[in-house]
Amino acid sequence: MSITVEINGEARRLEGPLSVAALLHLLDLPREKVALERNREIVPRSFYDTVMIEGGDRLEIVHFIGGG
Amino acid sequence: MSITVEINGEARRLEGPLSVAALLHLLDLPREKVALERNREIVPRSFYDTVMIEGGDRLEIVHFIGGG
Amino acid sequence: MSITVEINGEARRLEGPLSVAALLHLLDLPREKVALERNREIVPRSFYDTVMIEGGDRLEIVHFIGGG
Amino acid sequence: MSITVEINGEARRLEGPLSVAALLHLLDLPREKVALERNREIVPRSFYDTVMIEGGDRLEIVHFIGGG
Amino acid sequence: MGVEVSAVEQDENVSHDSWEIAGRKFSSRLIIGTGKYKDYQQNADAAVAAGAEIVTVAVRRVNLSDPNSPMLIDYIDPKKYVFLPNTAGCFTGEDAVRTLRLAREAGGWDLVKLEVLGDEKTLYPNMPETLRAAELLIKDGFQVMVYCSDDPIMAKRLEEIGCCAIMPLAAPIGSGLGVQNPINIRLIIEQANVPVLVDAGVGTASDAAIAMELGCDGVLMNTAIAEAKNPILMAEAMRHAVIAGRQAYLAGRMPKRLYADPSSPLAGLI
Amino acid sequence: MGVEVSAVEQDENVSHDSWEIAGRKFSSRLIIGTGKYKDYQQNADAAVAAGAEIVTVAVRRVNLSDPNSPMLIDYIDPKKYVFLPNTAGCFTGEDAVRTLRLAREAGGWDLVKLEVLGDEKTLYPNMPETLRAAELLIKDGFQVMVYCSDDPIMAKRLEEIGCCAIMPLAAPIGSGLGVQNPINIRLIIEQANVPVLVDAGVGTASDAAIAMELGCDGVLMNTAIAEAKNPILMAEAMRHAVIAGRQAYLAGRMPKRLYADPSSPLAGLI
Amino acid sequence: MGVEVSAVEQDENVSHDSWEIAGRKFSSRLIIGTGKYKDYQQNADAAVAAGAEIVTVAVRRVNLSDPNSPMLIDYIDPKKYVFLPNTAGCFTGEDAVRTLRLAREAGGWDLVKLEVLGDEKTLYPNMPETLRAAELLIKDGFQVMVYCSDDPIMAKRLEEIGCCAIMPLAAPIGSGLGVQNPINIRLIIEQANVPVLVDAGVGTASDAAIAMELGCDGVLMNTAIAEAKNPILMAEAMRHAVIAGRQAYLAGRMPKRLYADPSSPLAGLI
Amino acid sequence: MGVEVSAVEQDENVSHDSWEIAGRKFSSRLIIGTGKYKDYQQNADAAVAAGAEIVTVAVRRVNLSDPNSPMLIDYIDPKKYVFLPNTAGCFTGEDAVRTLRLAREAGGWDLVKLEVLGDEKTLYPNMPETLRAAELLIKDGFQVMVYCSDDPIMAKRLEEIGCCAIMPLAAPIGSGLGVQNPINIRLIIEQANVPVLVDAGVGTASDAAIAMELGCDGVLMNTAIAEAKNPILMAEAMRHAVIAGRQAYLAGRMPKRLYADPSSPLAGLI
Repeated sequence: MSITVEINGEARRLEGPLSVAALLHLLDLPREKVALERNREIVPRSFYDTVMIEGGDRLEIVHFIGGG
Repeated sequence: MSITVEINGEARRLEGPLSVAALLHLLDLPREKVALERNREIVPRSFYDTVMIEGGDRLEIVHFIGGG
Repeated sequence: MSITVEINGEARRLEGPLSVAALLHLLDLPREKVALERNREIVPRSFYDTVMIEGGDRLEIVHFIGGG
Repeated sequence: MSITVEINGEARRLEGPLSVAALLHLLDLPREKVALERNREIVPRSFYDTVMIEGGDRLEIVHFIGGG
Repeated sequence: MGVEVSAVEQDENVSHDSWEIAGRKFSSRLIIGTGKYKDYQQNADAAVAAGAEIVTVAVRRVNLSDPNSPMLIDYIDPKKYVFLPNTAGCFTGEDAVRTLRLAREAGGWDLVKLEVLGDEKTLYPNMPETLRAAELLIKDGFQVMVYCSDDPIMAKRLEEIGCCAIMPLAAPIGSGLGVQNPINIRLIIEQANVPVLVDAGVGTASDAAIAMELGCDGVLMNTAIAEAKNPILMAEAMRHAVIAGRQAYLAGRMPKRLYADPSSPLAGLI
Repeated sequence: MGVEVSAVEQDENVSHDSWEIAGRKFSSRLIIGTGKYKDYQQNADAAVAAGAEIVTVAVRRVNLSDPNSPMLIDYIDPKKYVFLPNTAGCFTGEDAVRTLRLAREAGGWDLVKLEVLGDEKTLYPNMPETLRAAELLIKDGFQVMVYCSDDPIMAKRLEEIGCCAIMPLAAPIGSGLGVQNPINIRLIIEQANVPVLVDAGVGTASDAAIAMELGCDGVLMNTAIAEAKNPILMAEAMRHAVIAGRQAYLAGRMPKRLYADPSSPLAGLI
Repeated sequence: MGVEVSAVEQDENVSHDSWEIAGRKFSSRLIIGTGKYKDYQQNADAAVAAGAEIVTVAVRRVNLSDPNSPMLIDYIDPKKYVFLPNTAGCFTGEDAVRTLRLAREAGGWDLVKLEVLGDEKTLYPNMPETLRAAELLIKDGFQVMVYCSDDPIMAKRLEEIGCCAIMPLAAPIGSGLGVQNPINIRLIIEQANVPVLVDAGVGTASDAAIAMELGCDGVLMNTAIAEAKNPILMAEAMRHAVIAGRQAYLAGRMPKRLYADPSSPLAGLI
Repeated sequence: MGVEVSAVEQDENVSHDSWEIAGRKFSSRLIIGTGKYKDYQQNADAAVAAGAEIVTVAVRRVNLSDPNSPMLIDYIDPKKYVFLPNTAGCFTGEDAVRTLRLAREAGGWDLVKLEVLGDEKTLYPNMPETLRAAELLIKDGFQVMVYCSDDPIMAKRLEEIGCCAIMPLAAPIGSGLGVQNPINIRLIIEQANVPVLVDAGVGTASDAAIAMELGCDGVLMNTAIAEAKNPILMAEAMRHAVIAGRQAYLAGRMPKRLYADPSSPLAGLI
């Protein structure tokens, strides 16, 4: 069953259901190097396997970059 | 009948009843050069003759002085 | 008889004999607004009529201009 | 035979004849740490043994001290 | 202004170089304080020498024990000078509002100088409290000229809430150190749509000229004049300095060069 | 000056604040150059706006090909202004002496400005050559105002050999950078028994005020006025700036403080 | 420190001159940013040359289109350097809090640099909003190092609400103009009971030394290193400059004199 | 230098950044005086802390009444440090030459520092006399490092007659005021083909860094170290400051900007 979510401001179709961990794997993002916000709520890294992405979710995935 | 009021922070005995105008006259203060506050309320100059001082009144009488 | 002189660095043929005064007149220069040097010697204004220009003379004629 | 010389501006009686080397020894000054001028002429260190002090000599004996 | 104008016309232009605050027009850009003078007579003489049209005044309790002691307004005529009541000494918005309401009653003027201090060592303004006090005063119908830090962001806020003049400090009050941060003053001027006056910190004539060359609409000072050895002469110096700085700003200064450039032509040398 | 004098008397005092050079008295302390202006008319207007009494002029060959081209003295009247012939462009004492002898013949004045340059990039003076030229000129009967470096030792030498005014540079000619080394200018002023004028380097009004506040007797400038966007207005700015700096110097500035000092009394607060 | 100590002992003292922030001890007083470098390798080399122990980092969205693009932490090891997440680009307290919560999750650190901007032209802080954001963050358990204006009154407020370091700007971010208002920086340092670091505006080595000579506990810079022609060498220059300024502050500079004072004794001249 | 070099290579480069004077190579660019210290031991410790390779020394009469009083060379070893005899206290060329001939005999070195003073209040050099003395010394086979004013024209002359190093003053000897006229120092450096060292006037670390950032080859100081509360620590501060200024000069500083420029990217904000 496919769902639509918004990631970093862009809409995306995904094959659900899938966990945050699965999403990061899908996106090829190393879980230990990013932080993720789901519908304005931070998802602690320890919950990546259990928290499931749902249709309509608005996700922010960030990391550290160079800055002053 | 004598009353006690506080003027500019100092207690004073006065022979009442008397108006603001009378008080200023008593204090030898030119009414057009000062402003007066009675119990935290400004008394407009036009009311000096009608507003009566009462026992326990707290009065502030100010004027302009040099300042930066 | 014509002579050659140098005025302000440029060679000039003149019909001589002529005085400094005559030269200034010829050049259309107001005598009271300039100063003149003949062969490195200043010619005082009072001598303009009597001092004669000779062939080979090197003359400098200057005036005041704007300067800081 | 005693002679009088001036050393660094002060008059001194000495038992002559004596060499520069002898004088420095007498003054308890290490020859390798000073320079000496005799009557406005520098005496090279190598001549200390041969150059003799004479009456009336004016000597300057200097060394290095702290300075900016 | 075209560069063809003759000196005479020029003087015209300059004599016409006025500024407005709260609907009033002024030709003098020098506002002076009235504190620290030997006496009110010297103060009045200084005001004349400075060519001032506005003077700041403080509001204080009358001296009951000696009601006949000399009064400021007997020396400096409120009909000749615009009195600008300040809130010097106030540390809260409430104190400031209360003080200025009394001032309005005493003088009948609604043009005031707001000054809410942050501490006694620096006499720097408490900016959040200043902002709050300004809002109270404006709601109460005052025209607020506001003493503030040289922080352009706060200056903008003060303008947005309706202050009629922004008066950043050049240096601590009474320090005489001159404009410490010309960059901030410049930024405040560039963004402002109301008059900007440098308030506090000027020490000598060139300090005032420098402030005006930055594009200020005016300068407010007290100690620099009152504590000069000869206050009257310094007042006159300040009058000239403010005019000089203003005219230099309007005239547009020459560019700076790292090397020399001759003033006399090199051609025609003998 | 006592501090009791009223503003009126004060103005008297100030209007009486004149200075002397070579036996002549002047009330204006601003000397302007006559180079770099759009035309002689603008130059003349600037002289009026500056209130100048002395102008520097250069000596150059007449233009033989066009003898009727406009002449400086048709716009700036030598009867109204003291012409101060300079030796701008001279690199040796001989050139300078020769140039000024011609100037003396042309104008009949023995008051001159000596300027012997060291190189074209800085237009700084060649001081040993300047010293030599000054000696030649003084022996020849000239009154020598001398453009020099800000080296107090050389300034002293120039005074000792008889120069009638010492004119150290504030910054490179035409640079507009202002007084670079106030310490040296101050040292030169402290030791001098003849007038000291800052010559060259002033860029805007405050620069002139700063020079005067150091105690200079006057300021000489050209580019700062001629290259302003509006030279006439800048000339007027400079007039005010020189007066402001002079008066501030005479008035005696307030001491600088590291902390604040209130202008309004703390007593009597409601 | 007694002046008898030998140079060797001295070095000891200096190597022991560390500072603390939020319970952590640091010997380097130079914090560097990680923006504007040619690449992360250059950035890492600069961090080594600077001897930095703390680096500021930004929090941004990952690049979904290219997940394998180089990542900062692959070049600068969070185990070797303390990462100081900042809120650069945030204009409200909410944005700042949200950004730093993500940073805390990503890195697990609660030591952060708060930066709430007032406008894009100056990048000056919005101080009231900064104050509000700091309160939110502190309530949420963060250790807040706060970028602020050089207003001592606001700096005091920030310390009172619990910020662990005060970081006033020296000049606009990326301007390289150096400390614009040493008086304010000095006042902030005098009153502070937490570390004070100058943040932003340093342009070259002497700027950093001047900041440290005022008594700062440290300096934070980015552009001065990243935009130097040779960033690695400039990083090393800054390391030395910060040490130099710190040691000069501790050593206690000589008094300034208006006149000369000989270094060599006058006695014993031949 | 390419910007690609890693920090390690960079250190190499820097450790190789040496300068030459009179055929000798030095890696330290800080020359220190040996006057005004509490005692020679402190002096020696300061030399170590400063990392100095050259020290200036004075030549004076031996103390006949106490020949065993401590001697400089018992504390600072002429085999470890290059002694640079100066002529401090000399007011004529003859005195200078006589003093340095004695120095040459005493130490056997022909590298000397010439200093011919103009007056005792400023301790500024008498430049014409300095020029004359330099010529005498060079004819006599000395290698002359010359203390001079910051007049670029005179500096050029000194180089032309063969001085091996130009040492303009930053400010009066012992004043601690720092570089007064960076423009002149810059002009002297731009035109010089021999080393230029700032001599005299440095007060604290940033002053030394500023001098080096102008492009000087080195700095000579005495009072700034000797009169610091902790001379040893200040000596170390100066070592770092000179390195910092030198590296910043080589690294090429960022351009100055009138407005802000963000260090963190604006893209990718959440």
